Amino acid sequence: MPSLFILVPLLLIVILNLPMKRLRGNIALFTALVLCIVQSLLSLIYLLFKSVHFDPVVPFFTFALSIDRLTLILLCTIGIVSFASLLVAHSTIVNPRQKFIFINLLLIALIGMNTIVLVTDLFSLYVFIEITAVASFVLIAIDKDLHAIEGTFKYLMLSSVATVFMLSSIAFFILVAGGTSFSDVHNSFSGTSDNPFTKIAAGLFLCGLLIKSGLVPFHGWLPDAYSAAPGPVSVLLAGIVTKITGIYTLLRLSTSVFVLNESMQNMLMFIGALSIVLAALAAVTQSDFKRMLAYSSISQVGYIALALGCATPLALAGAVFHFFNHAIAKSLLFVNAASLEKRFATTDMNKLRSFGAKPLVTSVTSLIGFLSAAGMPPLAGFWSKLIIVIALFSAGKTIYASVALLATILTLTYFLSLQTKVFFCKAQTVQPTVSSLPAIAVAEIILAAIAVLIGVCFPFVAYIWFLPLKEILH
Amino acid sequence: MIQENMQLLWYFGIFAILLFITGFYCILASFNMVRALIGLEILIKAATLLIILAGYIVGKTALAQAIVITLIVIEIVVMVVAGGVILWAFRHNDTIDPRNLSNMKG
Amino acid sequence: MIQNILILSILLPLVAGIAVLVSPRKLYRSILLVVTLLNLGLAVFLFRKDAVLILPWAPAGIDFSLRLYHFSSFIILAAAVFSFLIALYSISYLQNNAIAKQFYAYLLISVSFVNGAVLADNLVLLLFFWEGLLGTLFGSIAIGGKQSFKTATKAFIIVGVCDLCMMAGIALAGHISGTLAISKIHLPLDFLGGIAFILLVIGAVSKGGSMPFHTWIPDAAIDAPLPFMALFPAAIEKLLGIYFLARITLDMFKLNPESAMSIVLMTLGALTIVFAVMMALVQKNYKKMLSYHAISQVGYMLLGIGTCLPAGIIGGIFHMINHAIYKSCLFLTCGAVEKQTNSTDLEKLGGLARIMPVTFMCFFVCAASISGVPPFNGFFSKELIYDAAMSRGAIFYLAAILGSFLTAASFLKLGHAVFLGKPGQSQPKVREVPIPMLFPMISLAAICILFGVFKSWPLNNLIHPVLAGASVEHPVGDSHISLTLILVTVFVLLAALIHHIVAARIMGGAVKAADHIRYAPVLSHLYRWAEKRYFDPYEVCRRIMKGIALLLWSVDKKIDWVYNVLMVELTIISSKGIRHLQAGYYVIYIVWALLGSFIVIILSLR
Amino acid sequence: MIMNLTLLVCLLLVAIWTVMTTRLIHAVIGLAITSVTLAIIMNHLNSPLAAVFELSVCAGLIPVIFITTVSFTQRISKKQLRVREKERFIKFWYLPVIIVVAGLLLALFTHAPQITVPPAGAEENVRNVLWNLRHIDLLGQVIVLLAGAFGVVVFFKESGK
Repeated sequence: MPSLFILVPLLLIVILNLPMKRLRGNIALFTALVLCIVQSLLSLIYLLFKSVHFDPVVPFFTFALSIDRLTLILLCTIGIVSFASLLVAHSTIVNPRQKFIFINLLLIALIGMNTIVLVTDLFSLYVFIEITAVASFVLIAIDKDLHAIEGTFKYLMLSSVATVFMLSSIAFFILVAGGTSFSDVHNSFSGTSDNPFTKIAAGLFLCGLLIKSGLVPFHGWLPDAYSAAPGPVSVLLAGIVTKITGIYTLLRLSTSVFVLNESMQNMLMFIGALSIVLAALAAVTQSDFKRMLAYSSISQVGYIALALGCATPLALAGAVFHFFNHAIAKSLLFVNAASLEKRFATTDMNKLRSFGAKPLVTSVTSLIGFLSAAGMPPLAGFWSKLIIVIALFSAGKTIYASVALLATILTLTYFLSLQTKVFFCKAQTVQPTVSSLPAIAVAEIILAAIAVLIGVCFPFVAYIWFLPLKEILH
Repeated sequence: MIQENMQLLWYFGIFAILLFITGFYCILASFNMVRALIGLEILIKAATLLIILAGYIVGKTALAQAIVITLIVIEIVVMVVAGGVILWAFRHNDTIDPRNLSNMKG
Repeated sequence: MIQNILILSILLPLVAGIAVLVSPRKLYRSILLVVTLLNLGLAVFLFRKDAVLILPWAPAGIDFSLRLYHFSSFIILAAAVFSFLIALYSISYLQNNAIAKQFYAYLLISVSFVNGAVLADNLVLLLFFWEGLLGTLFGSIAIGGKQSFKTATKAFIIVGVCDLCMMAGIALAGHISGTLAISKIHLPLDFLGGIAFILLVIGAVSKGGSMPFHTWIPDAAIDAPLPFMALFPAAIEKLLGIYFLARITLDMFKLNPESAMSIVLMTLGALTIVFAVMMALVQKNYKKMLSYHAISQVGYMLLGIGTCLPAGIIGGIFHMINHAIYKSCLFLTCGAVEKQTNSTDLEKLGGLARIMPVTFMCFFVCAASISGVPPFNGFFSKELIYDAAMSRGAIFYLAAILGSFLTAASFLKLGHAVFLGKPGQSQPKVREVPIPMLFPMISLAAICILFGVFKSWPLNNLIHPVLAGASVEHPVGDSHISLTLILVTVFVLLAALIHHIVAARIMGGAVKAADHIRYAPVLSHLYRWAEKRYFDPYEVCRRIMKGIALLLWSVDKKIDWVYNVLMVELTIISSKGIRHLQAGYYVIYIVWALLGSFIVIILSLR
Repeated sequence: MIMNLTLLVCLLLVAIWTVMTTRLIHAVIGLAITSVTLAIIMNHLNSPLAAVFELSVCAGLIPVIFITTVSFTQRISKKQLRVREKERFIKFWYLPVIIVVAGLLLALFTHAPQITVPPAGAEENVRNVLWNLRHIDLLGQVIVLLAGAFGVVVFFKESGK
């Protein structure tokens, strides 16, 4: 059953690429959209009614996959963000051929992410991280303009360095564990706890993942890649791809596979705090919409890393919750950016300011997204940040908790400057009022509604979804 | 681990590290994108060497070979994509010097 | 039944007051009259009845509890009488005046709050009504004129600060005694109890208008509508303040003549008498002079109650009611004069006795009464206080008799200047005021005479029952007063008369009769300082506050600079620095990543 | 052991030459030789199948990709390019030769370890591992090739703007 999350999109790709012209138009988009919705709804239903047995259909397709609450939440998130990205692509990519390639690559990335979430083997994890990465390389460069190529090249180089780290780590794990499955690796930690190879292996893999998640000393590629990517791709990339390939894998490995020593945990927390502060500072004076969002993304991922380093059950639950909220809020903001980019052909905030009136839906949902990302009650982002800060306080990490709290001021600063520059401005010349593109408006409204709903129904969401994760993650 | 394997690990480890250094040197010091890719290749070679060695020492050569085969397939796809990127960088900039590919700053 | 009437006596004026605010133009006068009359009826009905009403209101012992007993019924009656008479007066006085509607509303609401405050048997409930009165006080002053808002603010701040002290005192008293019911609190005057006592007394005497919480009253006299002065500082506030003071000293704290608090109260009283009357003496404005006298007379009450002797307490409370009567009446005559001549400046007035004989007669009676001329009511209450003061210490007696001398002198000056002598340059077409204004004056003046001549009735029926349950065992009779003191008083009054005649002759006019005191060697400086308001704690505090505010502002500017400039600049500089590091060349990023990885791997080995 | 050491030294030297050489083509060739050396070492370490893969793909395909890239990115006119296209086959005639020679060498070396380790078992094992235990990796290979195909479509088939 979990293999369906891999096989169905693959089947869809194969069907779409059959030599029939008819399949390449709106049918491709429509089926991909349906696939994303089905994936989110299916995982949501499993999450709510958990008495489901996963029976293999064909023996060959019994992959070593595992499915649990965390996995389902992530599958749901992947579906939602991919859905939004597809809707944006429908509005912004004009060339039908390019749109078709986009859909195929998105489905490949979707398979890659689904498998990353489900897989139970370190090397398979690597394989699918690479698949997702390759798909996103091509996606970023799909327009092949100069900036996109530059962003792709930087991402590719850093990502390959990360790959090398991961491969070396896998070599060490073969040496010490005799295999690469999660259980073997985990046993190697419990057996010989002071084996230096094990520690080096864990450290190397973490380095790779830190590069992939773009935390501060490893983040160089991220702003370029995010801001150079075309609208729908930046939604996908910022919303989910780097989150899954980087920080989710970090979360899954550091909690249930690797056994990190205390200095590693402190290091994670330090890197998290560093990312929060430095990225927020760098975002303050940005003049490019998407670049500011990219730095904001680094800053928010820092919160997750901080919670990971804290590693108390509450902090981990908060990390997952923040992961979800951040994916939604950041996709929403990037959808807004794509909408403006399509409408005004620029993402420079000073230029956007001179255009005056912005589409109403975009303005309102942007406000919701930024308030959620900055952590304003009662929106979703507030609760997850609150959980993380509370967890840090109760774990005695007062300094990190204060950093996390104080950085919210910086977050508010740059988001407010963004809002005032882009949305709360008067036209210098008289402009007709503009309305949103319908598909983008749908995506914006859905994402904003999720952010608001999660925030308002926080107790339900927290107790049904996120706090039970405490048991899974330890 | 028996003594002989330990010795093997040491030799191979030293050479792998030297290869890593060579590869990173290539990436960092060359003003040519193709050379950067070559450096990357050398790095991956070193990693492959380590994987095969680990499989050999543990006695799981089959696993190591399976991994290396998959690895090579991925490697070549990445290189194809990278080649495409370099090609387009050349079309835009008329050069493959990566220093010209640093327009996005800040 | 009685309980319902208790509630009614609070609710009726309150509802009527709100109704006045929204009622049409023709209706609100009748509402005012009818309701104050009804209130008077209720007060008469409640007079000398006992009742207790306890309704649960808020947690932590804060109940809506009312207690009617002789003292409170007496105060309610007095307040009802004054409110009715002044309502009647103000209908005529404020005819065709835009502020009338608001004033009537405030008057009615004040009556409600006064009833509530007097009846309240819970300190928090008391405070609730007390603060409500502060609100109506503010409103009543604020509607006066251009300057009045400033004055209203001043009154609000002074009384408000004192009420804050009282609030603290209530909290402390409640904390010490464990209950908030006034009738159940009996506290010793130890350290904490002493603090609570002082705080509560501050609240009470500030309501009464004693020094040093008095300074808003002369200002309000100029700015506020006159019926307000006749009702609030002259009557209701005295009633309430002294009522509460008596409750504090008699019920809540068993104040002994030996305790230091007694001395404190007496000293405060004596100082108030002397200084306020000194200020009154040199005033050249009818209203202002009256307002200073209103302060001065509080001193007598404080002195009387502070002696802790039966005679003193009875004298104090008797003086309270007497003072309310004649001071109200005096303000009303002032209002009558102002209404007819449009002036209260003594230098512009004169010879009004022939034109306004009824007003003059009322003024004469009340002035005699306030000066302590036998056989008016003021004489007897003052004699009781003199007697008690004498037995506590000659210095207090001397202060009181000096006050009496100066009071007499200043009223001689006032009467001479306004009603006798040559007619001033004010309008010739002056007539007597209409009957609705005359009636309150005549009734109050009549009460002055009646309380003087038949002093045993008020003493036995109004005052003595107050002490029935209190610590004073032997209530004094009306024959208690010693002959010597009476003689001294009479002598002093005669001296004042002679002094006035001589001084007026020498200085050349009634108005200037007190100028030799004003320009006496040491006193002239004091007076000048007083005129510059160096002795006004409000003004002094305001100046100090201004200095502090300037200081704080300059500090605040520095802090603002830190936040607005330094922090922003630091953020921007660090932001630009970080962005500068993001140089665009991918090799730099790889170097960062490698350095980071190196550290991570080193750490992983630990 | 000495054999291994010699091979390792060769590997490192070739790699260093690859990095240090000034001509790009030489570097690509050096990379191919590195791969060949690595394949030999793999073969020595009982991994013949992986060695074959390494030899065919890394020593064969990747230099082709690089050379294609290099040739595309020379600053030359289309006429010159056409000349170069012709010349290239002549210039790089040794590449297939190297591959053939390497294959021969591999054939030689694949027999030698078979004596120490049962070859059939090893090969059977790899197939078993790859098809029965790690078939998700196979799936991954398929998908990554698919992604690469789309990459080729994007980068090489379309002319862009």
